Amino acid sequence: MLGYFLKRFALLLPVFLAMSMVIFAIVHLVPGDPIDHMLQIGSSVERRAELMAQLGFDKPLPVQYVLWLGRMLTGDFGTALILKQPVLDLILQNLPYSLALGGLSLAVAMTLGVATGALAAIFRDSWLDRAVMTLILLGSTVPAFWLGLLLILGFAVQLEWFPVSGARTWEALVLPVATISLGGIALVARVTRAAMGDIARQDFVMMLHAKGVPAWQIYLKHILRHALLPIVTLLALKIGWILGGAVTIEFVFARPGLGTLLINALSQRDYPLVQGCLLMLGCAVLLGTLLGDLVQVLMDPRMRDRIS
Amino acid sequence: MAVPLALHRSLATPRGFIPAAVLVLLVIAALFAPWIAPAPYDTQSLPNAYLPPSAANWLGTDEFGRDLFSRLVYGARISLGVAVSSVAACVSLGVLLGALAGYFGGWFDRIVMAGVDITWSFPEILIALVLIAILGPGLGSTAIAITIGYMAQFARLTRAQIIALKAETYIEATVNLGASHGHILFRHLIPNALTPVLVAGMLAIGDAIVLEATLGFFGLGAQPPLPSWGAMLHGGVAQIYLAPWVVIFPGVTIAVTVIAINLFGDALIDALDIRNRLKER
Amino acid sequence: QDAVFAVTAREVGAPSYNPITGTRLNSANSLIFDRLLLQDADQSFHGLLAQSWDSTPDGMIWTFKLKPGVKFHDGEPFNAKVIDWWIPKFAGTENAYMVEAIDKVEIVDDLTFRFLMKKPDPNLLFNLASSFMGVPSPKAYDALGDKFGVTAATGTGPFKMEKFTVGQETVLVRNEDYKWGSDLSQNRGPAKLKKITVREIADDSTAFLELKTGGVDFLYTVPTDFLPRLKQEAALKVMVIPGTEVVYMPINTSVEPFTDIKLRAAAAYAINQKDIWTALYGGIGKPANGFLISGLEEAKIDPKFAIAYDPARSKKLLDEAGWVPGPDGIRAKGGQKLQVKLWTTNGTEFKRISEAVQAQLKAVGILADITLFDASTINAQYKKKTEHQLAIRSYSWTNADIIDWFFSGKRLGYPNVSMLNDPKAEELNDTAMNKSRTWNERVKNFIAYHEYVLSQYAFAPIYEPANVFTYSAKKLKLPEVVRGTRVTSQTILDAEPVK
Amino acid sequence: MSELPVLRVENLTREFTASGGLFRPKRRMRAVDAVSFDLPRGSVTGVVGESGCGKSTLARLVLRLLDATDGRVIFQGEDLGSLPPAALRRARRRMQMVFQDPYSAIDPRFTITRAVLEPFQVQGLPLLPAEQADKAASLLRMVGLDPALAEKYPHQLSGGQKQRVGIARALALEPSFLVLDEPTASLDVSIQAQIIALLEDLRDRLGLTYLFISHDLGLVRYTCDRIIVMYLGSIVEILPTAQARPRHPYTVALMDSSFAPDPGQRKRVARLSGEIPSAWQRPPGCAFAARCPSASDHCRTTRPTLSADHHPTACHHPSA
Amino acid sequence: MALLSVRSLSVAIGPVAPLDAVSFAVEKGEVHGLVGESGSGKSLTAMSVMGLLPRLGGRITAGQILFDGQDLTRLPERQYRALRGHRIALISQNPMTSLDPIRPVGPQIAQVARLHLGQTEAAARAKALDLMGQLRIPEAETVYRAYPHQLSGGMKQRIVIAMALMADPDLIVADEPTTALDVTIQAQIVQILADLVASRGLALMLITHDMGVVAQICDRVTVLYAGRVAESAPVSEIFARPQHPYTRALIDCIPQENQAPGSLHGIPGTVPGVKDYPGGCRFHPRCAARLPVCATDTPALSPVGTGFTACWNPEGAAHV
Ligand SMILES: Nc1ncnc2c1ncn2[C@@H]1O[C@H](COP(=O)(O)OP(=O)(O)OP(=O)(O)O)[C@@H](O)[C@H]1O
Ligand SMILES: Nc1ncnc2c1ncn2[C@@H]1O[C@H](COP(=O)(O)OP(=O)(O)OP(=O)(O)O)[C@@H](O)[C@H]1O
Ligand SMILES: [Mg+2]
Ligand SMILES: [Mg+2]
Repeated sequence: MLGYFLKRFALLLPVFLAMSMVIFAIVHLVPGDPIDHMLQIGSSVERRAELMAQLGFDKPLPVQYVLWLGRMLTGDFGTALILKQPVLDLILQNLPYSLALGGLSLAVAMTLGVATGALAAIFRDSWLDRAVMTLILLGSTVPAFWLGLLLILGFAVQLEWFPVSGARTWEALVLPVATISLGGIALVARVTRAAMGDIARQDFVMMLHAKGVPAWQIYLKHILRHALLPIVTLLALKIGWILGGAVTIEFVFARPGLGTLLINALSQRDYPLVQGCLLMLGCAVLLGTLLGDLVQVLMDPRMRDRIS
Repeated sequence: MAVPLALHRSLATPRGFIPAAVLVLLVIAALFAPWIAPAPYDTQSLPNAYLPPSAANWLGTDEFGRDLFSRLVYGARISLGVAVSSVAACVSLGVLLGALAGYFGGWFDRIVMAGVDITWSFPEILIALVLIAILGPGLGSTAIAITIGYMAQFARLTRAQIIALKAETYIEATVNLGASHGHILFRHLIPNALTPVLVAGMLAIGDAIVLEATLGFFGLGAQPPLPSWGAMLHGGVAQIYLAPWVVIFPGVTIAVTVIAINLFGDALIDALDIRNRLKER
Repeated sequence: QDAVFAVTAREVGAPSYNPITGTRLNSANSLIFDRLLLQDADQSFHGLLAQSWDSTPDGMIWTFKLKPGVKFHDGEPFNAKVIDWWIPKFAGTENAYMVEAIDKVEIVDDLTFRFLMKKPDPNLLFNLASSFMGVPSPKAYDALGDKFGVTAATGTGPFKMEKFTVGQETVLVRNEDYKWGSDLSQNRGPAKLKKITVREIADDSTAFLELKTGGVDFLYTVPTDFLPRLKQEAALKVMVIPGTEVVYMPINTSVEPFTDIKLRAAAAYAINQKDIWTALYGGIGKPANGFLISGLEEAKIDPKFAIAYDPARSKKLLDEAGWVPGPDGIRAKGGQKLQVKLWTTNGTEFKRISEAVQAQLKAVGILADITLFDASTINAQYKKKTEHQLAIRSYSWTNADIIDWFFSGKRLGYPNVSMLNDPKAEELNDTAMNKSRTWNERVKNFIAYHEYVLSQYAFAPIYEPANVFTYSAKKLKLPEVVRGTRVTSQTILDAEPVK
Repeated sequence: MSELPVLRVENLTREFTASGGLFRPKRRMRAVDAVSFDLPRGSVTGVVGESGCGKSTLARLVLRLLDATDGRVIFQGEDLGSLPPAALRRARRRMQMVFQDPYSAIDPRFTITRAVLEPFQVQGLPLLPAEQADKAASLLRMVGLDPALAEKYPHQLSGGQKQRVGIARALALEPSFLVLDEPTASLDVSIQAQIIALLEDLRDRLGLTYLFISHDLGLVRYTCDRIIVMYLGSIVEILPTAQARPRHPYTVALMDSSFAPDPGQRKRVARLSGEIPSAWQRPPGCAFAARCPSASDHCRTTRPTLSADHHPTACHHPSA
Repeated sequence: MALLSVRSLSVAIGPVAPLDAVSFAVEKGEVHGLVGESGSGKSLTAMSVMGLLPRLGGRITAGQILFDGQDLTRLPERQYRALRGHRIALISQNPMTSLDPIRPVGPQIAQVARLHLGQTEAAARAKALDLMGQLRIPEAETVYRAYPHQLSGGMKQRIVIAMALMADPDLIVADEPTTALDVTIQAQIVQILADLVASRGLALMLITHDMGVVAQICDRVTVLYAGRVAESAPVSEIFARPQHPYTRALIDCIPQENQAPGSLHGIPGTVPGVKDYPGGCRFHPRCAARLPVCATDTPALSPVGTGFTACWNPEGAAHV
């Protein structure tokens, strides 16, 4: 088992290298450069060249890449050009906000999504199912930023129940989490409903009925357990969403977070910060795939045997 | 098989007919915008900014006093146009990549799928934002961003179909007749794989509209004075409190369109009975 | 006793509170650091850390007397030695040019020092009153190095920085020892507010909604299109003070068709400054007719050079230049459509003005395509490609030397977006920048330069915003008249919590 | 045997590998292990064995739908393994296969006409538009189908009809050799009998040579002249005639396991102990040793080879 | 009084009526074979008896299912559930898929005793292990903890059988319990079932399409065709003197030992789908002994000899 994970981990290395190259390249494909942002009205051409040299932008790209990767691997993400702080500090400063928003949304999406999806699957074709399906439809079609705006208008501006923006109190989490969760609930509920529907049609379920197991037990103890497998795998794979996918919502609610950090860094051409953020998200994505595998192996004995 | 038949069947129920009617209306609006819209989309009247809905301006006016209804009608042209064309590009590329990867397998497959998996696990919006930072804002960049953002799912879906179909006996039977790779790929595999991919593509148009709107909302999509629905939201959001209609109507239009696409797609999936084959999506 | 302030838009994301090296500082900076001088709205100077000052008639020696008993937040004394340490720190920084005319600092006594100048600098007092001239504590500054202004910021101001999270918020607590306020404030002693949290909210409308719903008590800048609405809100109080910004449309004189001065003029006269002022800005601020803010003496040009909306003249000029309107209203000449690129920065405000300008240009027959760039890309694009034709931009500066910055032939592309480069302009520039000996001479020379630039239609003036700020009258009470060029410590010292 | 065999298979072997990965060696298994036999012209040779013993793999190897790991297939004097792709594709006209699963043997998007005419298209023998309908009709009639079905789609046909279409397709190019891989396994008994009758009839009329694969010993004994019995990838016995008495204990067990449709002939099943071993972990000696009632220690260590007599058997202790 | 007596059972699934007036009776201690080709309604009959029809979206439209004197068609679901797995147990067609793939097999067996007999986990486990021993599952302790995919098909089918026996049922419904297995394994399972009936005195309703298996272990046989009973009779009668032409034809489709080449014909035509059932006797389009009345009127199931037949021309069977 451990060997398997070491191996999976080793297999991620080339992917990681490829990804790091893409990230490095992307940043250098972006037109415009950060020096312009650092120069003040009244500065000279020499000053510009001096800054370029100081930041190493005068070296050939491959050399810059190797130097950069070397530094990354030793944990040195460099210093943000514009914000003048260590990239790692900035990421760590913003990470808790992303984790809070992402983690909470994930928890809500998971619990409510599984619950509604399961209800819909159990009471297939009833009014309950139709209600859940409508929720799923709305959750997966209404643009999240627009929903966020409507929630602000209703709950923050009109009712004044929650703050309009920011991340100063826990109340500020409610609306963004609600916005993201609706999509998440829809996704999880859809997968749950479909998976449970599929599993319910399998022979072994009929066999459970034939054994006289009560229907509720079949649904909750047997079918749901099977359905959790694709759900959890899906969520693990989509871990990039949890950390980076909330950009729009962070923007709408003016919340700090990795997404906001990345967007600002992108628009300011803050190379080290963009690279740091992307690499961070990329690693999260890779770890997500690893986590997905882990979950599969933990939950599915067939997978467990295939690897040993 | 028999796609026209399935189309017919899905239109026979209200579940399929109503969304289809909505979509037809939207397409008509897009095609005949100049005849339908009461005003050009770019005629400003600064003194008439932010008028609430009235008989003269059915849906009110925006910050430059432009008629919101007219802009929504023209917006259909842009939003649907961008979504449809980028999804078309993305389906073609995805199908080609996925089919080749699935058919030939080996290293090519592994490399393609690694790329596909990585783009698949990043949020499309992030991919799009990074791409637009490279390409600069605009409709073209938006289309490219949508194409790249969603290509992974079609490559995956096609590949899965092709791999499943490859195991079908009729493929082996055709090989046994002495058929070439080209014959097998283009006469048998791709045509048979296409139905679910096309339906997924149709559903992806909904996603593409939302992504376009999101980019527009960030101010990165259609550039002024072009009225894509997302771009209209971008302009209006500052006024959400003063003039909520500027935000609400484009949003509702987007939502209704996407819902219609999803409902119709759903009806089609059922009529074609391909829900299982779409799972890979 | 606690209040939440908010800064928006361009003030968001200032990376540090280091006045010496910083290129962007937000409004909270003035609450932490005091400067030697403050400038009032009438352009007069008032001592803050300096008690009095004086210069020799040739402008080569300036003598300053400092206020006694001033201490930094860390307890260190503020005296002439600090100035001797402080001025050389600017060497090699982006802000060096502000003190570049100073040869050296001479300590006369503990509270008296002299600036010995390399050359006379009529701009010295103006520079010393700028926000980059806040004086940091030498001990803290040297101890923290790069981190000064990020992890801690120690000045002599009425508030101490407790916590700073870049892009999010700064928590300030009252400096209980403060007693050296300027004569621009009623209250010279410790501030009346105990704690101020300065939030950074990128989006104007969000900030406004925060103010309206009580998430924020004081807003440094308010988007003017909210003003009509704001005036109806009894709980909110709006204050307007003269601004320091000008929005204008540079016209690239080096690219067809604008190599033809008639077309430049036509484009310039097509802009309806009044409509933009009233419709987009709710009548706050002023329509602009020249390049400089109207408070400056150099702005007082001969009216015949002023550029104001004149569609008839615009159309006539276009006709004369041979561009005739086509069926769609767009002009053409020799089969070529009059279609030009209009560049601007990706921000709500610029986008809105650009759209309005686009429509106004279309009204005279010029088709303008808008391209939006990130703030960071656009300057590089101006410089690299120089293929832009029109642009919408703005600057914020309170000195006439800004004409040199944006129109000097030495800086083509960017900042000289207009690509204005002719011998006459260069000569006028040199005279204004280097050959002025006194303030009055400098004013005269700059007026001439300013008029010439206008006569070349190198740009079209659009709008001169005012500084508007708002606060919740339920939470705060501020003096009825705000002194100074913007809301800085002098106003906040007088701010009182409402019980 | 004076005449040259239609097909000669020599030492045919096919290995499959399971990816091992970084820290594990690749695992290998021989799905077909050193199989040799001849097929005389006009003969029907049966191949029986349990699921997974390599019957289909053998069929694919014989037709070179799979590449052999080792060994040769000589078809009408040509070594298929050494043919360049183009020549191999041409050679396919002469050897065809009927597949186990008629339900997926026709592209669902093709009409029956298109399906039975596809061989001509693929082989670059396009028919004139005028000939097409006739050709399709005659092919359908040959396999006993109503030509009225020509414009139907596969899903409109029953399993038996589909299998007939499959046979028509295989015969379109007038091959001389047909591999039948469990052609009736997924059909109802009443239909199975029809198809078997059709195949018998076609062989007689067209002089075809069959390699008939099945797991149903009863059926094989009815249809075939000669029976190859496979176990775990290798031939354990070749019964020279359908009625020959089995010598290998595995063949004996197979026969014991099929029940005659006659309540008078009930039998007590001599229970085979143990499980079919996995080809991934082939035991060293005789593969059948673990289940064999008469296995000795010798059997467990040494692999028996196929005897070279007229009734080849790979057993250390064959029954007389 | 028969243990299970199905009387004129008709079933509808949505718009189709796949079962029409099916009647037969299973005595205590008897193996009752239910034969017929694919789609004839065997599984639906089994599901009806198990009370699982609603799970398939079907419902009983007419008739009774008397089990031990009780009409199951009127039984509330709660009581039916208590019956299922307890007094009536099911062995399903495909052992590969009828076990929960992510649970060890042992607890899946034990679950039955815990549900119906209220046994503790330990007691249920002991009982399961005991049963596994009786079914000659080697290393029962290890198998108990194994997951389904780790076991061979034959082993899994034994696990399913153990599951069915766990609560000592009176009736076992076995739906093609050997179809998915290899011949040698199939023979073992058939033997096990036969031994169980003999030793425990329970009744077995054995669904199969294999006349060989029927001949081997059944006491009585009911032949279904297209959702109707064609014939129901003791096994010896069925084979010796089939009354229905279909029964006769079905037996003739299986090649017998020493059957002459070319003598196998099958039954002409195809098995109709539910939607295409013809009027009158449903077999008449394929029947060699049909009379004009066969096409118009449905023959009733009536006693002929020692069994029942639904045929207008029972003697015709003899002359086919
Ligand atoms: N492409 C492949 N890759 C790996 N293993 C394979 C492949 N094809 C077949 N096998 C393995 O080779 C063995 C023989 O398979 P084959 O299909 O030839 O058996 P068979 O005798 O035809 O069985 P059946 O009666 O079930 O059709 C099996 O264990 C199978 O799993
Ligand atoms: N869920 C269902 N919905 C619709 N029709 C069904 C359903 N299940 C079975 N049928 C139809 O009912 C008829 C009888 O089916 P059943 O499964 O009982 O046949 P069977 O005799 O068990 O066949 P097999 O030998 O293939 O298992 C078939 O024609 C089938 O198409
Ligand atoms: Mg096979
Ligand atoms: Mg069945």
